Amino acid sequence: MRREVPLFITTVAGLVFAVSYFIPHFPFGASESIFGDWVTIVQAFAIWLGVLNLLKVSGERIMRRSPQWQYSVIIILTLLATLVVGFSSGYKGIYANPQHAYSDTGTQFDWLYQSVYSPLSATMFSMLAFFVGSASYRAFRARNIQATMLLISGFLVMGGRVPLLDRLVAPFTTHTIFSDLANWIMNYPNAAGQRAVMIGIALGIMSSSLRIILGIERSHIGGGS
Amino acid sequence: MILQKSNYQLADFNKLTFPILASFLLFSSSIFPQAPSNQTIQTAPVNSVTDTAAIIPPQPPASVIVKDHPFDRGGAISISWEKSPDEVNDKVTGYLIMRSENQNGPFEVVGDAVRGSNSFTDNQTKDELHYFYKVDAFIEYLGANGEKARITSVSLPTGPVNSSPQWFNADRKWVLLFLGFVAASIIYFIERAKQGKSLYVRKIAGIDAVDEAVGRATEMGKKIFFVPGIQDMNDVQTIAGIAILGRVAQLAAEYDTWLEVPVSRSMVMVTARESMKEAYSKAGRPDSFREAQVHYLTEDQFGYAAAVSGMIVRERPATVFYMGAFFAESLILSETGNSTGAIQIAGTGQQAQLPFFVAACDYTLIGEELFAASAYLSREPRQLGSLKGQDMGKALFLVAIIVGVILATAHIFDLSTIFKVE
Amino acid sequence: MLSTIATVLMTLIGLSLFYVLYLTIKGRPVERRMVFLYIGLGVMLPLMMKIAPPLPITSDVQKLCDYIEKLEPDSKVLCAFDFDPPSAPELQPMAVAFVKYAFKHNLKMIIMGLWPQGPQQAQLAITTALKDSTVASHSHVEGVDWVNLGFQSGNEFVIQSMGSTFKSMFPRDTRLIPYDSIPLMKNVVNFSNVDFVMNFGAGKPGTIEWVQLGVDRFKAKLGAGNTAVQATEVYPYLRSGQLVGLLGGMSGAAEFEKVLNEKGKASTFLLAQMFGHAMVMAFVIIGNVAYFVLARKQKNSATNA
Amino acid sequence: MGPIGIWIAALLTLGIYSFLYKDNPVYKTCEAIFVGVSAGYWGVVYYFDNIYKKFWLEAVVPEDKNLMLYGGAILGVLFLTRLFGKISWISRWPLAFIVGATAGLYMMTYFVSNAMNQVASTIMDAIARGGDGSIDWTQTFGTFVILVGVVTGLIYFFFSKEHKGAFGSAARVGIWFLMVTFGASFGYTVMSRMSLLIGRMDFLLGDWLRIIN
Repeated sequence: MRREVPLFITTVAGLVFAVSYFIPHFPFGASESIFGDWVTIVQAFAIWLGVLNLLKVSGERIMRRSPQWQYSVIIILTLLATLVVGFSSGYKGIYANPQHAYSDTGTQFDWLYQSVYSPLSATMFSMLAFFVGSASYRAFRARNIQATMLLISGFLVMGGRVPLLDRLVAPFTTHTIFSDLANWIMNYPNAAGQRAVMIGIALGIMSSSLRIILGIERSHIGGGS
Repeated sequence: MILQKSNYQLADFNKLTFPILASFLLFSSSIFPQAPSNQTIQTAPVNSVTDTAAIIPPQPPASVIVKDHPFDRGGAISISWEKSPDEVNDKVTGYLIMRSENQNGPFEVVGDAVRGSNSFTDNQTKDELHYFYKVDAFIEYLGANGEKARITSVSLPTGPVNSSPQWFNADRKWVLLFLGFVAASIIYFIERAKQGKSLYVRKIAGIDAVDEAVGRATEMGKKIFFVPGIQDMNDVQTIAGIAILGRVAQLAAEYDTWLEVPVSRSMVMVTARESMKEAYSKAGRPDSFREAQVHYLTEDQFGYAAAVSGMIVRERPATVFYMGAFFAESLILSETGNSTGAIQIAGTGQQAQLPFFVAACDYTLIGEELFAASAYLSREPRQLGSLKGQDMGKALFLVAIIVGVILATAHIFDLSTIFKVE
Repeated sequence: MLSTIATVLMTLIGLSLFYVLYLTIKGRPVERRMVFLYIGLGVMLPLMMKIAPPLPITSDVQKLCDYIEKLEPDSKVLCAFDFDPPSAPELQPMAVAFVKYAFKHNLKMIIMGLWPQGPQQAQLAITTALKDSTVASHSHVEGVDWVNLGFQSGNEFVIQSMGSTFKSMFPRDTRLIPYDSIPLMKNVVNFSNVDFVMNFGAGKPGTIEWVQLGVDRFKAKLGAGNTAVQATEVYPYLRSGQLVGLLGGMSGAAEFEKVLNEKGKASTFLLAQMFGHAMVMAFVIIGNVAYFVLARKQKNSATNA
Repeated sequence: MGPIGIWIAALLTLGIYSFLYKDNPVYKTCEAIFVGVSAGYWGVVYYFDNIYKKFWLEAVVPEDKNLMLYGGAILGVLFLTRLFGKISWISRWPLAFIVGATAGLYMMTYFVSNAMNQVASTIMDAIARGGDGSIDWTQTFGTFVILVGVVTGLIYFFFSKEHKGAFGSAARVGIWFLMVTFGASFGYTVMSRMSLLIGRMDFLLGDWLRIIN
């Protein structure tokens, strides 16, 4: 039961989506639609699993007084606060006349989104700009021919995609040579390289999907070969 | 305005500086003329008319064709037409598509199409019913009271037609053929590998360097770090990373060099310990393995990066491996390793991180090379067989491209029509 | 005033980079935090200068604009907002420019998102666009001129299911109005009933998934605005015609604003973007010059010894 | 979002940036808030846009219920067994469903869009001609670059044959193309990262400090 059922489910779900690509007729086309509906609902529950799991893990950390458990308290409090604000905004909207969305401009949930969630997530990722800067100073070296080619191409694209290198040569020529060059790199050598990588990856994904559908690959259901 | 004034001063200042500094000074507005903005805004072309009698209905579209929408699960009919001759003199705003079960009506509107279009798909049909369709051109105008009004053409119904499902999508026969070929080769090679037939895998530069890197750590009497990425065991890259860890661990055990594996997932910790224990046994030193060599830090991305960088700075390992799924932390880690002078060998399938690894590490396994290396080292039939099967796919595509280009250049046959799927 | 100060400071910072080069060659590289400071200031000061550098229009952007400009009034455009606040500096200006253009030219927008934050970013873009005086002069009605169908979970499976009916994935809009009661959605069943699909994508799911399913399976016409990171991977689709055009990153957004004549944030950010690039390039040069000088010194001392 | 919202946003922004100086409790606090709020945010959005709108209002409330949706809901609930140690193995069923469906869909989408259609658009007349039939050299060169890049790139990723002789030279050209490609990604990634920073700086200087407008 523990192994056979999930294996069977995997194969059926996989076959429906693969076969209905070729056979639109009932029952394949129809089951594809039903399975599509299911996927969206299951994924929503998966997110909720994540939310509940975060609560569980943080709770355990506090109970065990693990190192830095105080931050787990903050996680739980802010999580619950967000849920409360979100649900109150949502149900207020549902019973309002006319109805409005939980995320409409002016709701408390939108306020939370704009003044807490947005700045935190945006700032978190914007730190990468600093790290790129320091890595370019301390780590990116033309240590071999490959790295050299990479840096040169990166240089031309970085300087050509914004009017930076073109401005430097502006006193000598009116042509936007570097912009054109960057554009050419993107559209020809880059597109060619990406395409080669893309075809390789496509075959890789195709082969691992095939193994999963045929039950040769079973790591997702907790078993090797 | 303040802005313009300050830029004026700047332009004079410009002349006094070194040419090298131009990069920072060339940005004054005297060099950058502001883009002119003179485009006028178009509004929707609604003819404003006060005398409705002056409007003549447009001519209806010619030769309306209705047929079952091909290769679908039923429930759809395609309608196509030739554009109304009045489109050229701007007398058509759009088309209305109308449907009835009787030739004589009544017809109900099932869709509309904008000017310039010549087809529509009615996706709301029942397969068991027969339908008649009319396509009317219409012109929209503003009436005397400012309300939008329409005048439609008068056209004849076409039909009957009914929708039906199909058993095979013939547009996709070539996909079936090529997919079948690649799938069959994968299965064939997996079976061969299972039977113990040896399958050749070419040398991979980064893997050849592993011995050298481990040897160097031994000579220097320093540690080796192995970072298996920040994803869990459900990511194939992590699995490949752990396979390579096995090889590194075996060498480290043979040379008796301390190998340390900081991880960010508990599942990865368990698997890495298993794999290392096995490797140490293979090297004939099962007692040398300590569980503390693999330790869990944190699941948090930047927290993990900060902790590993701290370890690298403090302990100054001779060699650092990065094998698995990496995201933004790749930068922080490889930069730190580089600053301590460690030999760095990386491998990942995350395309966005590859440039940083190539620029900052000594060897990088690029995308598929990571999986190939893992298959090569583990000799696992599933991995080896798939690798071979995929190579067959690549060979097929390579031949197709070369032959196709030759045929196309000689104007003999356009092979791309076979590969193009719409 | 502010602009002058910023320019002078920027010049000094540019000069001080030579000192950094000197220190690095001497084998005393500056600390990470100094580099952080350089990057921070290098981006901050140009924001105060308010100069819009001239920008040549690339073919990728032009192609998209040509296509959009050919869309007839009343065309139905499916707008997929697949991004979140971190990508907003690049994608929000594109979205705002597009929404303004659509309002002014009477294109009907069907908005949806495969990322939970997408529809909320769309709402922000609509609010910004409606503040524009020209947009406000036309009257725009939600449900008739645009509709926000909201977010649906399931990543690419949502596109796959939308291939048969949009309604199955979006039974109601964000205000809970049933699909069939929305005037704009009347007779819109699936991709065959929309004229164009515009995707603003920051990753997965995003443009790649829209090409794989929307275009290759359901024959939609697709245009895309991408973060720069994402854009490089999308170029093969552009070449093969699976995409009608592409806006890549901040410069793509600035070009888009310029061609559609909807001046917005991206144009004002361009100068900061240039200096940001200049900083990174300067640091790569410094690092590498020092690397080669030091390597030669070591080699010399080795031969001398 | 009002002045209070702007101040909160600004303080959180600076709190995160304090990591650049060094790891510290303020950063860790902001990070914990981020983790908590984003989990809550996702929970709310998935509840209203999916569970409420797609399931509750379609399968529970109306007269003509869409009974098929219960299948998905049951699988979804089974997912939650993961939280309870003893029966957590049942959560493999919905997981198996998702993995299988994804495999089925990906097998087709990637093979068609990323392999076959890319091969199709690489196959073309190597000599590009202008409207008047004369050879367009720029375009022909571009076509040539694409062709060589794709072919040699594929050869580099071919693992069944040793990189020797002509095959080896082709693979070397392939790696050059890959390096130019990665260089382009490098440049574009830097562009993206800088944009993120510009966005935050614009917020701090514009919305918060009002130095720029």
